Amino acid sequence: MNNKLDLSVDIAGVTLKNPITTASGTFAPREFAQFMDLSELGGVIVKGIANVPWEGNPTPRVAETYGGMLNAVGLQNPGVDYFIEHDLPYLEKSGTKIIVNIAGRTIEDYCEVVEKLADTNVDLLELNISCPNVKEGGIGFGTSPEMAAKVTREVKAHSRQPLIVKLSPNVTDIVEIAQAVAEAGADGLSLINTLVGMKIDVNSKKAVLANKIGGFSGPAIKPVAVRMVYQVAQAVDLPIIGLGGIMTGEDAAEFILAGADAISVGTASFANPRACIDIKEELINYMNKHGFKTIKEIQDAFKG
Amino acid sequence: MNNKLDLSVDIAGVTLKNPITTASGTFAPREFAQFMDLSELGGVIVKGIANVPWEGNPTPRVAETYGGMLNAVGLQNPGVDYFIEHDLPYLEKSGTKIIVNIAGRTIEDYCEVVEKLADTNVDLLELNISCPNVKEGGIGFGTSPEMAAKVTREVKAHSRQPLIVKLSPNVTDIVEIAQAVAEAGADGLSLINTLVGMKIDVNSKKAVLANKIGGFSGPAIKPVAVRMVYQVAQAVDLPIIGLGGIMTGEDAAEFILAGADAISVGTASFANPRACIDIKEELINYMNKHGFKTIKEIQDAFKG
Amino acid sequence: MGAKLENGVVISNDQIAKDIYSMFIKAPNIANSVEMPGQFINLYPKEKHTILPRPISICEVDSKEETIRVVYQVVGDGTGQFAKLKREDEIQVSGPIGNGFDISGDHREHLLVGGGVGVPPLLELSKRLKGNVTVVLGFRDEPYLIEDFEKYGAKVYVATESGKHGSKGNVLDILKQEDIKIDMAYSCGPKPMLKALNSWCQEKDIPVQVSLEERMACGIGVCVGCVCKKKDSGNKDGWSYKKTCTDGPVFMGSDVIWDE
Amino acid sequence: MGAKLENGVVISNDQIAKDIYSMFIKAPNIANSVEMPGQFINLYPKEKHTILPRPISICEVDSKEETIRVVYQVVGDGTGQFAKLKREDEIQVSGPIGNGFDISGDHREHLLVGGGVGVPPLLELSKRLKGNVTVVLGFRDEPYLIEDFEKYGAKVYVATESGKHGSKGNVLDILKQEDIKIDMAYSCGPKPMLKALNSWCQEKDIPVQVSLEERMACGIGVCVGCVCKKKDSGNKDGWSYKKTCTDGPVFMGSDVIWDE
Ligand SMILES: Cc1cc2nc3c(=O)[nH]c(=O)nc-3n(C[C@H](O)[C@H](O)[C@H](O)COP(=O)(O)OP(=O)(O)OC[C@H]3O[C@@H](n4cnc5c(N)ncnc54)[C@H](O)[C@@H]3O)c2cc1C
Ligand SMILES: Cc1cc2nc3c(=O)[nH]c(=O)nc-3n(C[C@H](O)[C@H](O)[C@H](O)COP(=O)(O)OP(=O)(O)OC[C@H]3O[C@@H](n4cnc5c(N)ncnc54)[C@H](O)[C@@H]3O)c2cc1C
Ligand SMILES: Cc1cc2nc3c(=O)[nH]c(=O)nc-3n(C[C@H](O)[C@H](O)[C@H](O)COP(=O)(O)O)c2cc1C
Ligand SMILES: Cc1cc2nc3c(=O)[nH]c(=O)nc-3n(C[C@H](O)[C@H](O)[C@H](O)COP(=O)(O)O)c2cc1C
Ligand code: FES
Ligand code: FES
Repeated sequence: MNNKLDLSVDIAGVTLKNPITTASGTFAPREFAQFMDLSELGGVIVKGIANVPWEGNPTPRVAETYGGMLNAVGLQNPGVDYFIEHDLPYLEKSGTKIIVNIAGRTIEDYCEVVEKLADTNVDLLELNISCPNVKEGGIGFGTSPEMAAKVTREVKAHSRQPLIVKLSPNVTDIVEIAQAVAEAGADGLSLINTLVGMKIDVNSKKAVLANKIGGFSGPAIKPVAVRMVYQVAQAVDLPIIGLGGIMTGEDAAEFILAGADAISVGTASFANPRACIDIKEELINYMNKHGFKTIKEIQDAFKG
Repeated sequence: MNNKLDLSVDIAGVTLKNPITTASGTFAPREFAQFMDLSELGGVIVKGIANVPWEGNPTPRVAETYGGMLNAVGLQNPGVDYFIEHDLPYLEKSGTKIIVNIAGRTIEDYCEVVEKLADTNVDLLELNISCPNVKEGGIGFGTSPEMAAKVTREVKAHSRQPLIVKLSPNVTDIVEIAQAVAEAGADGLSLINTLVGMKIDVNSKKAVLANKIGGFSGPAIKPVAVRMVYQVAQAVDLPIIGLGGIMTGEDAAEFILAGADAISVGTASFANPRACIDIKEELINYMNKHGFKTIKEIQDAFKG
Repeated sequence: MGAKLENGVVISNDQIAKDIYSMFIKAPNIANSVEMPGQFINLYPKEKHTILPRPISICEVDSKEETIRVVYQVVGDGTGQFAKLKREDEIQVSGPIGNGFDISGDHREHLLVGGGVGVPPLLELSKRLKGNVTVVLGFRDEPYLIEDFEKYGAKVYVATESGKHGSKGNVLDILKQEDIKIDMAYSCGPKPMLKALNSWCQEKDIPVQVSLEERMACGIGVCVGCVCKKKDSGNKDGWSYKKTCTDGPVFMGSDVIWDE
Repeated sequence: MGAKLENGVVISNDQIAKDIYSMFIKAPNIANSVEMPGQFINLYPKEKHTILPRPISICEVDSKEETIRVVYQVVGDGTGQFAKLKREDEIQVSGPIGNGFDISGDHREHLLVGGGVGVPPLLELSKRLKGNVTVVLGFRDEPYLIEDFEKYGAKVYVATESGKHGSKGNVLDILKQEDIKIDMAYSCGPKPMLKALNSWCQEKDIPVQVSLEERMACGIGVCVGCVCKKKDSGNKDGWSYKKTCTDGPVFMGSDVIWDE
């Protein structure tokens, strides 16, 4: 590591020592501690946590596609109480910032989670508004500007920590959603969550996923993610965590050039359990090669 | 080729000898005739034609991404009069069905094109509603159910040939758009057009495309396309031409299982100029291996 | 001890039956960390359009040579890439993963039942077991690894669906015909086989350990993609989802919810 | 004659300078169809995540051996894959593509100006030209193909930016210093070089043919991705878009709109 570089970034008042975070649902601290020192990360974003345990979907839950993957895990999680009791103490010792991704089927669900987290050492909250919402008939909160604003406003009113809202890319106009969420008081944005995809096994003639359709992630989707980060960064003045298909340090730099302040590594951690560390080192190499001293300098170097 | 197979499909009353068509903008008959016999194709869908010549966008217009590509050609085309005079006579001798993809910036533009085509031997029309529409301030016709229905209804009223409407995937709810278009009188649907993507060159720190954002196609996007074909086929009773990332005969079979009646080969023709023919042969092999005699049998074999 | 990630070096990679390859990989950290037979490794395909690791059972481990042996069938893109690897090529590997077969008990009469690509992990198991080992293996057409089992002193029965080798039929047919003494059964193979064996063992009151297979993404206990239903007080229906990769792949047959 | 598509077979593939490779490909149909120097071929990368062909100029064609020679620089993923090709490997090729240099006139004093990876197509050109051939080549650091040009009787000047070889500076510096007789100039290289050369030639009233480069998708005249602006009555501003791949890559310098 180069001493002259300052990799730190500020996200809604919280300083991450570097811009590398772990995308929700693709990183489990204990498991990855087998392969890396967690304190090397800018922050750990844990998998979506709800107010009560969720069982998730039947199997098969995952499938590979050309340069990507599908998942229909269905947000299986042990609930916030279990998280606070079993996972948080481990994370507190890991020497990195703790960002909790929050799942919910109703606004009340979300609020219950953030209230329980208010008294903890969690640094940032990431609100996943791609969840199916039961009250409005299954339409994701993230697909209408009104719903997205409403859930943001209410959750913000109940939370102590800064609130990042993670947007769904499966919308006609991402900027409209981002603006609605910003006006409703979000302290930052994460984008993008998974696209929606499907794969059919031509031999068995069945959908590969038990749930038929699922979230589509990985390097295949990167151009959509870069485009959305760029469009939103032009229009909204909030810190952005960019993600979607980042596999290398140059991919990370591409998101920062597009306007991201930090990035998350998702599917890449399945392709290579040390991906976060490799990406950090490659980003440092990129910065040295191009004479960048800070992450902000990369961002400002974008020529359009 | 196996004599016992019947590859023919019916699209809105027009019989294609096989389900393989060429995606608009990715196939030029004279150029591909260097590599194949055009009469082997089910149909040729020509690149988007407008009422007057369009100049298109500045360069760079194309870029490669991980398993895909971006284009911002900007629908450069020589206009319908030139098409009828110079390209149509060639196509009429090619021994395959002629499908004309129609571009327009206003509803009047579209109507002018289909009126001029009414007296020709063109077999089918494919309406591209992803074009930016100038009258409503640049928003694509294809992103709102009302606009999509309106343009469909009016163009249908002016056209002699059956009208396939090609949908944009960059929408929150593809089914809603498909239903609106169906109710407005479309005779069939093509899906999907390109996603919207962006790529930044981390060395030059500039967007690779002069237009910055562009249409994203190729195998990377296939899971989104299969999902949309599946969702629309469940909800709408119209013939579907499925496309988006088809590279092999098994990919073609996957779209047919999802509900497509025919398929188009797009970016694959750049990766391999004989892709259409190879895909046809692989589809035949697939049918023989699984004992399918007709395309309908593949479709009916889908187990969900 | 935990899983390791390392660049393994291919020592050999030979075809041993139709579409079946046997590969020895030098991977010292992983070879030295294997704790139980029935654990597996993840092999990472090199071509960039394939992004997920492929889980493959450890067939044998040689701690002196620091090698892992895997025996795998070419079924798709990833295993197709593995088949092209040559001596001295590198391949990324993580492992060892999972809870393997429990051999800590004092059983003496062991029955090992394998089907298809479920056969390989039973080889390391048969090496480590103390007592009498009977191995019943089912294949579609062409058997493999038979001599390897015999080399380590196991009595081997073979069934093939086609009847080309061994007796025609499946492993259950053999179990019903032969009179094998069994204190503990161990099995790996297709789910229908495991299910039938589990029922048979239940009738005879024989404990059976089964190694399950599920579609995996991470292969290291992170994505919760690979779950299976295990009986416990986890929910009102008396089961909870367990990760096949790290909670399994081996479970007691009596703990598994089979009804799917 | 039209373009062909075939599986070429690599005859040799050798590094000839830093990051520069010279590859001979046996491709009979294509080799026998080359009509003009300055045409190019499309090489299709094998790894599946790279889906577009890479346009590479024909450096030499040997119709007896039925081979095409290409000289290419490794700059990214596709050319990186080409560099790994070995004798007897197959690679898909389409070509020959495009309008090359016009050598049908009766000019006797030829000036060929090349920069970087624009140098290779000038070699076949220099072989085919009748009369006196002067070649002025510019490189960043390390020249290549010099002996090849000399072998065919050309007088060669070399400039490098670093000054390590030849004279320090660029090709224009050489043109201004030396007194070269010229009836027709031909050039391939970076756009700023072509533009400067075009201006210089215009001043001296020398006709110049330039080979342009643009990002391509199909490489065969289909996608309209690769256009450049050519003067004509096509639109009100007096130009129209032409396809660099099949209308070009060679145009008369005086026909090109340079202002970008
Ligand atoms: C714990 C475990 C141990 C295994 N041990 C062996 C072994 O020793 N020998 C052997 O030949 N095979 C074994 N398998 C099966 C092996 O993992 C698959 O055959 C292999 O992943 C297929 O990859 P592919 O790319 O060739 O096939 P593709 O069909 O192209 O794979 C596409 C995707 O599906 C997954 N997939 C495909 N088939 C299976 C399957 N049967 N199980 C799980 N995932 C699958 C792949 O991992 C990949 O992500 C094991 C599976 C598990 C879960
Ligand atoms: C008509 C023509 C002739 C050429 N002849 C030669 C030659 O003889 N020798 C040689 O070394 N190079 C030549 N080039 C440039 C060569 O095509 C690129 O260097 C090559 O495509 C880079 O591919 P890559 O995958 O290594 O780079 P990447 O940057 O990974 O390529 C990504 C994409 O951009 C395209 N691309 C990148 N650089 C260029 C470029 N400079 N021009 C056009 N497309 C580009 C690629 O084709 C690919 O689609 C020629 C280009 C053209 C248009
Ligand atoms: C297996 C899996 C589980 C995921 N779970 C969550 C989740 O719980 N909450 C969430 O907001 N996003 C979740 N995601 C989405 C990722 O955090 C990320 O937004 C997406 O995968 C795109 O990034 P990538 O291409 O780098 O993976 C999940 C993704 C995967 C692959
Ligand atoms: C270079 C290029 C030009 C295109 N032009 C058109 C067009 O004129 N009209 C249209 O409806 N679609 C156009 N498309 C979209 C394709 O027809 C197709 O819908 C899309 O590329 C997805 O298919 P694919 O992944 O197989 O390429 C174009 C695509 C490309 C790559
Ligand atoms: S495969 Fe990811 S948790 Fe088991
Ligand atoms: S590269 Fe496609 S037309 Fe020239």
